[in-house]
Amino acid sequence: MAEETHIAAGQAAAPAIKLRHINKAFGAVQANRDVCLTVVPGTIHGIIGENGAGKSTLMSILYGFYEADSGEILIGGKPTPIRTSRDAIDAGIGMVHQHFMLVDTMSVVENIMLGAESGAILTSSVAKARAELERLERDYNLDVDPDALAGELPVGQQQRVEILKALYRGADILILDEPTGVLTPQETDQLFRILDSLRKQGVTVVLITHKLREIMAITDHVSVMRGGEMVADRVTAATSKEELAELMVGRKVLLSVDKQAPRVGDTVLSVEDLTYVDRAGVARVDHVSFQVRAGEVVGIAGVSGNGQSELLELLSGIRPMTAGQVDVLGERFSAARPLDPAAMRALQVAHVPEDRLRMGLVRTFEAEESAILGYHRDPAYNRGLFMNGEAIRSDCAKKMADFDVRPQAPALKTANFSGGNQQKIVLARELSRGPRLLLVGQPTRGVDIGAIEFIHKNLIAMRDAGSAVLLVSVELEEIMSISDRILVMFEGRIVGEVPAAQADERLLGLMMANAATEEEALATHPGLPGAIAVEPE
Amino acid sequence: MSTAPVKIPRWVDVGLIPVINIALAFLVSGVILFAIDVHPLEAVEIILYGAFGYDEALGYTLYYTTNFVFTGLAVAVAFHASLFNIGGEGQAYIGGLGVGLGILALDPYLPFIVILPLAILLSAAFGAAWAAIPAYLQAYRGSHIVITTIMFNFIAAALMVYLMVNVLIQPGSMSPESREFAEAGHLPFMHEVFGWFGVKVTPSPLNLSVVWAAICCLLVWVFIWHTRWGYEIRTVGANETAAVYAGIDPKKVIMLAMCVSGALAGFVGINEVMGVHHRLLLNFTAGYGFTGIAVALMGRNHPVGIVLASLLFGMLYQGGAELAFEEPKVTREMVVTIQGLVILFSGALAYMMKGPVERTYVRIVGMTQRPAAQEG
Amino acid sequence: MADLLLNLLLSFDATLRVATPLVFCAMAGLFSERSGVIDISLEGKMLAAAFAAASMAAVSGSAWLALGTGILVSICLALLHGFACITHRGDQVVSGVAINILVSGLTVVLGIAWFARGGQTPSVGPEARFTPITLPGAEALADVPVIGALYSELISGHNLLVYVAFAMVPLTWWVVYRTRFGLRLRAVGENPNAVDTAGISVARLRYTAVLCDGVLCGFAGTYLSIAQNAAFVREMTAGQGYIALAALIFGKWRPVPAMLACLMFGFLDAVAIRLQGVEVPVIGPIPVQLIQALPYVLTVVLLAGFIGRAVAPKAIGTPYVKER
Amino acid sequence: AAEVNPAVVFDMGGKFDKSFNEGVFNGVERFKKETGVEYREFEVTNETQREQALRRMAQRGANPVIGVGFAQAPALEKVAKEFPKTRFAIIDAVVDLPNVRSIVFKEHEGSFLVGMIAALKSETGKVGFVGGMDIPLIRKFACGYEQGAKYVSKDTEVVQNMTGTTPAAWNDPTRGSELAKSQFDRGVDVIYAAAGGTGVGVYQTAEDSGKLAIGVDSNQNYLHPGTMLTSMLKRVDVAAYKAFKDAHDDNWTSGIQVLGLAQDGVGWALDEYNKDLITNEMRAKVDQAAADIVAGVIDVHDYMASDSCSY
Ligand SMILES: Nc1ncnc2c1ncn2[C@@H]1O[C@H](COP(=O)(O)OP(=O)(O)OP(=O)(O)O)[C@@H](O)[C@H]1O
Ligand SMILES: Nc1ncnc2c1ncn2[C@@H]1O[C@H](COP(=O)(O)OP(=O)(O)OP(=O)(O)O)[C@@H](O)[C@H]1O
Ligand SMILES: [Mg+2]
Ligand SMILES: [Mg+2]
Repeated sequence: MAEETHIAAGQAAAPAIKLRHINKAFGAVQANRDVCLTVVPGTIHGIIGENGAGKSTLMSILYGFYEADSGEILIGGKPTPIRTSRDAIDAGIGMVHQHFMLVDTMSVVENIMLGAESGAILTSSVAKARAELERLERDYNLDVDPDALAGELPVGQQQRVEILKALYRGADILILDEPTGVLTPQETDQLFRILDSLRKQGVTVVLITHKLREIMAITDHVSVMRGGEMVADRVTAATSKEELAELMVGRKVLLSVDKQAPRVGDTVLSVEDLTYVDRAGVARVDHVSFQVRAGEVVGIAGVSGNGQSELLELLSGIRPMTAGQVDVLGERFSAARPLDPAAMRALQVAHVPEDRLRMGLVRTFEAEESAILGYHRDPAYNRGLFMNGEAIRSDCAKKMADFDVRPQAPALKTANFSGGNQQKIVLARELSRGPRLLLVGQPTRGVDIGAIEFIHKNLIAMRDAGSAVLLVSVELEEIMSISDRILVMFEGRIVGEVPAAQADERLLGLMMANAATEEEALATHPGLPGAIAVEPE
Repeated sequence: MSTAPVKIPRWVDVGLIPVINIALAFLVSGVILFAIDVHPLEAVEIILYGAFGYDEALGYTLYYTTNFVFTGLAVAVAFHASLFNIGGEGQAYIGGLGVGLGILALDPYLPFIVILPLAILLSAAFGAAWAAIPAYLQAYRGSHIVITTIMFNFIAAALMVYLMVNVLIQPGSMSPESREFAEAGHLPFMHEVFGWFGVKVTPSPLNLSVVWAAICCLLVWVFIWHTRWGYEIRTVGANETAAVYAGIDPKKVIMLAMCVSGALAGFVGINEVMGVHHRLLLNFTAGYGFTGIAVALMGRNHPVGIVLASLLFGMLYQGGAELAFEEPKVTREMVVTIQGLVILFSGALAYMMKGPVERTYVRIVGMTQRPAAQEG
Repeated sequence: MADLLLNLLLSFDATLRVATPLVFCAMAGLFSERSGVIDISLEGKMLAAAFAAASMAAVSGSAWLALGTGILVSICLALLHGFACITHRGDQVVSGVAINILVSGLTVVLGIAWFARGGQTPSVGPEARFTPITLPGAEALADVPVIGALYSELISGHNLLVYVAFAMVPLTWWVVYRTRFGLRLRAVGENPNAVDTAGISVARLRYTAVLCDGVLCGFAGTYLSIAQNAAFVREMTAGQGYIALAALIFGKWRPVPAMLACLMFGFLDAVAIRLQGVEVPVIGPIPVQLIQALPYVLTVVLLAGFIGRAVAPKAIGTPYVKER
Repeated sequence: AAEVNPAVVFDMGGKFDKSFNEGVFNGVERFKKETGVEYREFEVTNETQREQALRRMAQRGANPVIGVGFAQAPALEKVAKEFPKTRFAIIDAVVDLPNVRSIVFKEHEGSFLVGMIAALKSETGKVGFVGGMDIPLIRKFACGYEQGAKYVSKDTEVVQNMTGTTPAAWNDPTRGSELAKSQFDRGVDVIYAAAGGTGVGVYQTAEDSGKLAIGVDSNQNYLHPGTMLTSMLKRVDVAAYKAFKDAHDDNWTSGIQVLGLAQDGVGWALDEYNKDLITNEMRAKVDQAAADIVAGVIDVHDYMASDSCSY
């Protein structure tokens, strides 16, 4: 590991973290192979790598969640054996896991106190925790309502709670595993502002992400993993997205999508005054009207929580609409004649749900079973009363080959594929039958850039093949690069439409924040957006 | 999931470890037996011989096994929809009622060939109906299936006592039993069946329903893993949100799963009422419904596992009875105790020996690397 | 009319007696299940404790020693349950079933071996039992119209364990919602990963939970054999463990609602007992079986009618596994 | 004495059921003590084992074989046909075969007498009955008891309760105690329990609340001296003893034996434990009634005769 030394060179202070020759195998899978890593105190250190490269595993080892088979961990120069999370916490390490470690049914304060209570009886601890919370919120402008139930907070807020948890335990090393995967640009900006102030206060941050622009925007150093090994360390300033991408995937990657002008056909989906009022009586989707025509991609931008998710679920028939009407391929649906998922599939409407683990897959099923979810009644998979095992397997194998799912094992448990590959399974299922209308939510969430490139290509291919595509994503970059038209949602209403050609992040950002004037817009958007806005490729 | 460098052959998991567990159970039981100076090894021998040693013994063992297969399958099917059906006892009871009423009404007029399918249908229908109410309440009113099924066990018992004592009892009879069925209402015993083919077998309560149990195992296996309905049941069980996304109506699936479950439990009635007693009577379920829970879970909710677990319990019931018979010092409660220990070691503590055994196996094979962590 | 009122009052009185073991068990189950460990072995632990207490009372003649023994034995079984489900990730339901069966056999075997009365223990005198205690001023107030009657008939005149049982409810509430242990208990039942990553041992926490479970079941059993009765009779729990479990679910795993559910079961039972043999004007005598089924039918109706969906602790029933 | 190899098959309640199984157990134990002849025994745990156990006994050359309880009648009939050489005895039921001795009791007569005693002792004019399960046998007890109570005075009130609907009803002292309490609350001051182990709770509660209780089947007066008013004796012990003894002494007779007051098959217990509770005129009245019953002057209606307790 030549790079290792070249980073350490010049730094007087002992490295905050030093990992020496870490090995970790899960049965046959060598998740980490002889990994070395040096993190300079008070810096933000990025780690990138394909899905399944071993990033989460490495961090789990550092946090004592897994135990390394061999290797050594030094914290602040001292050899520190870390067997349990307790050891890690004592060593001043805090971690924000990819899938949050919060107790949904408990309040924010309770979540933060958990494991760090000051006494056997809570009342005192609560008081102390509140005080401490206020301080932290002041110092790092991390504000959350201490009495809200963790489960009812939006993801961005939940993540802050996780960070607060770490800080509350006096962590001076903070690990974040794919923190931005679930965040909106706005939330990302805020997160980065927080990380920035943490860095200023001397906290060391390790940041795992699939998004190179974030690496470029915020990190000081970056390490690249591939196939369980550490393949490169770079000083961020001295590298480029392209180089990193290549190091990561091991080949050249196109970071931008090239596509011809759409050949638009007739209207496939037409929505009129679609309204959904939730139990609390709030109109989550509020008199929404729009059309999607064959051969075009319509993107829906918006800060998450402004009704896009609900909109998709309404159109796919998962949620019952409250009012309005929807025409899909000549069929008319309304509150009186509600849509239902089965019927929509019959109409060749495909749906890639936002949350693959919650909705798109059954983690305990074999991949091939997950790969027919929703189409299990299809004659192709059935022989009279029985399901046709061979057909299902061969069909799944084909899909895996087409969408380059790794490992290519139809019989493997769904849970044992990395999130990125799980996502590919869902896409393969929904795309490969050439639907007339495709509803897509967050198609590239938590997916590595190699896969992103691939997925985008496929979406464009669908559109060119004459499907109508409705794309919901919080990734403005994604929206802008794939869509032909962009609708912006705010508080359940569609507040504007922009042809993709004229769209840019700032304009969309303003509309998403529903900012009336430039000034107000800037107020909601200061600081970093410029910095992380797409550099012209 | 993750594969170990040293592949642990299946026979270790499915063969060796269970045997070791049962051995442990008998070891502990042995201590108790020893305390009341019964020779442990002889006891084990009596149990094994008494359960499998000769055709009659085997007959009784399989007869019990039949009941456990039915109730075990019942619990398992519900479990695949993540429903905990504790109501097997009541469903079996009512299923038996269905058989009884049907035969009492029809046996003067119809031949066996007609009555048999009707009886099977009735037991299924009654059992399913008794499960359908809790299912409906769970699906549409959100009342917890565990409570309702417990309650329905009690209600079933009350209903049966009422009917037997006030309605179905033969006038002037001391015991609350219906009249004996006519020949047409008897399910042939296996010894009779063998008799037809000129094979001489000692009589035992084992009857044709054991065949039906075998068929049910096959049907359940196909139903759960090879039909779209089974697929839907498993989907709802594993991830309800995903089920909704897939256009599956969890409510309907709950009803389906519970009705199938209840029907299977109801078949106990075929074995007991039509197969053995040839009359309707009280308490013929004798706790088979409850034991079915342990059977299903020990059999990992898979027909093959359930058959094995049922055989184990069948052995304990029949062999245990023989032990109590042969050894005056061994009371029936002693037998119950031994049963408890076996369930404890081969069920609850099933994984206890897995680690050590696999490690030693690996050592024997001569590899030093630790095998994979087992699945939870 | 007046005697109807008295009858009702007396049913309430009976309700308390019948509900007491249910309350103990429901609280016991609450600790275990809130930590994510299903406990259908309430029945078995209660039965074992009943036997142990009765035996100890018979030989030592001390109610307190008996209580201690009952609790001790119940704890041992609780630890066995923990050993199977927590340490060895065994199936929690199977383990529960095993314990229930084991105990129903073993109590009789030992009973016969020790007392040679077919599994029954010698019945013990008042000195070795928890006998009713009249609260101060009960007599004095007895003839004050309403309150007096209520106080002397209903509140006063129960044995100590009844009062303990109902004191356990606020105590449980306080422990679960107001202490560090309670916080961690609620957390581990919902999301053990969160607890683990917070540097707390999931196993230790769950063991503590089943321990509390054991203690409370010990009380329940002791109450059965030497407070409510004066001897142990085989299978004397007669399914109350399961009823308590139902009450716990009915109360959505929360102390006070669970207690109310227990009281409801107790009350329906008491009423059913008093309704036996009464004649309804038109219909005439109601079949006794109908009355006996009444509590269960009513429970189902109530459950379907008024109680919303009960959501179990998320992690319940799943052993905590993490690759190392 | 003839070479005998006696055996007994107890029913589900088990030989310690505080009821007729236990009675039989006591009887055969007495036989063992007196003759020194060992006997085989088995306690059935489910419906199917009855036949299995009886047959197994016969196969092992046991003779005579006692089957306890009406529930064993069908099984015993079957097995007795298979083994015509083996002598069988069945208690509480009639199996009409040349090699079977059927022993049935006039429980209603014994219950009649204890019903009288209860009514005579009661100050409130209300007496209680707690049965195990609502089955004909128990109704037979209840019916006789009621007649006895009413015989003392037309307007004696008889409160009846049944414990449950599952076999657990025979072993539920807690419920027994609650039933007793509820009856005492209703003014009852003497309770007759025919409920096996459940009775334990009834008696205990009677003692705790200073009321009276009446035992059943075997003499249970000793359990709670001063509380146990008396016990309705059903001499299954004698019947079982005689069955073995007759075989042993070579004077076995098959056929139906109906044991009532006349044959001392049923009766009521008077011993040092309850003599203080039974006054002389009570005793006189009861003995008179007993005599009348034997003489046929009083006809005690048998529930089984009409499947109802209307007399
Ligand atoms: N618990 C586990 N059991 C078995 N194998 C595992 C486990 N966790 C990780 N692995 C293996 O280790 C490899 C690395 O996993 P890891 O989660 O570190 O990847 P990653 O870099 O986080 O991927 P992603 O970018 O999708 O998060 C995976 O490909 C997987 O095969
Ligand atoms: N129980 C398990 N058994 C085997 N492998 C597992 C298990 N759990 C996770 N893995 C492996 O761990 C790796 C990461 O799993 P995880 O679900 O964290 O992926 P992910 O981090 O969500 O991926 P992404 O970063 O694309 O979202 C996967 O490659 C998967 O194969
Ligand atoms: Mg990861
Ligand atoms: Mg990941």
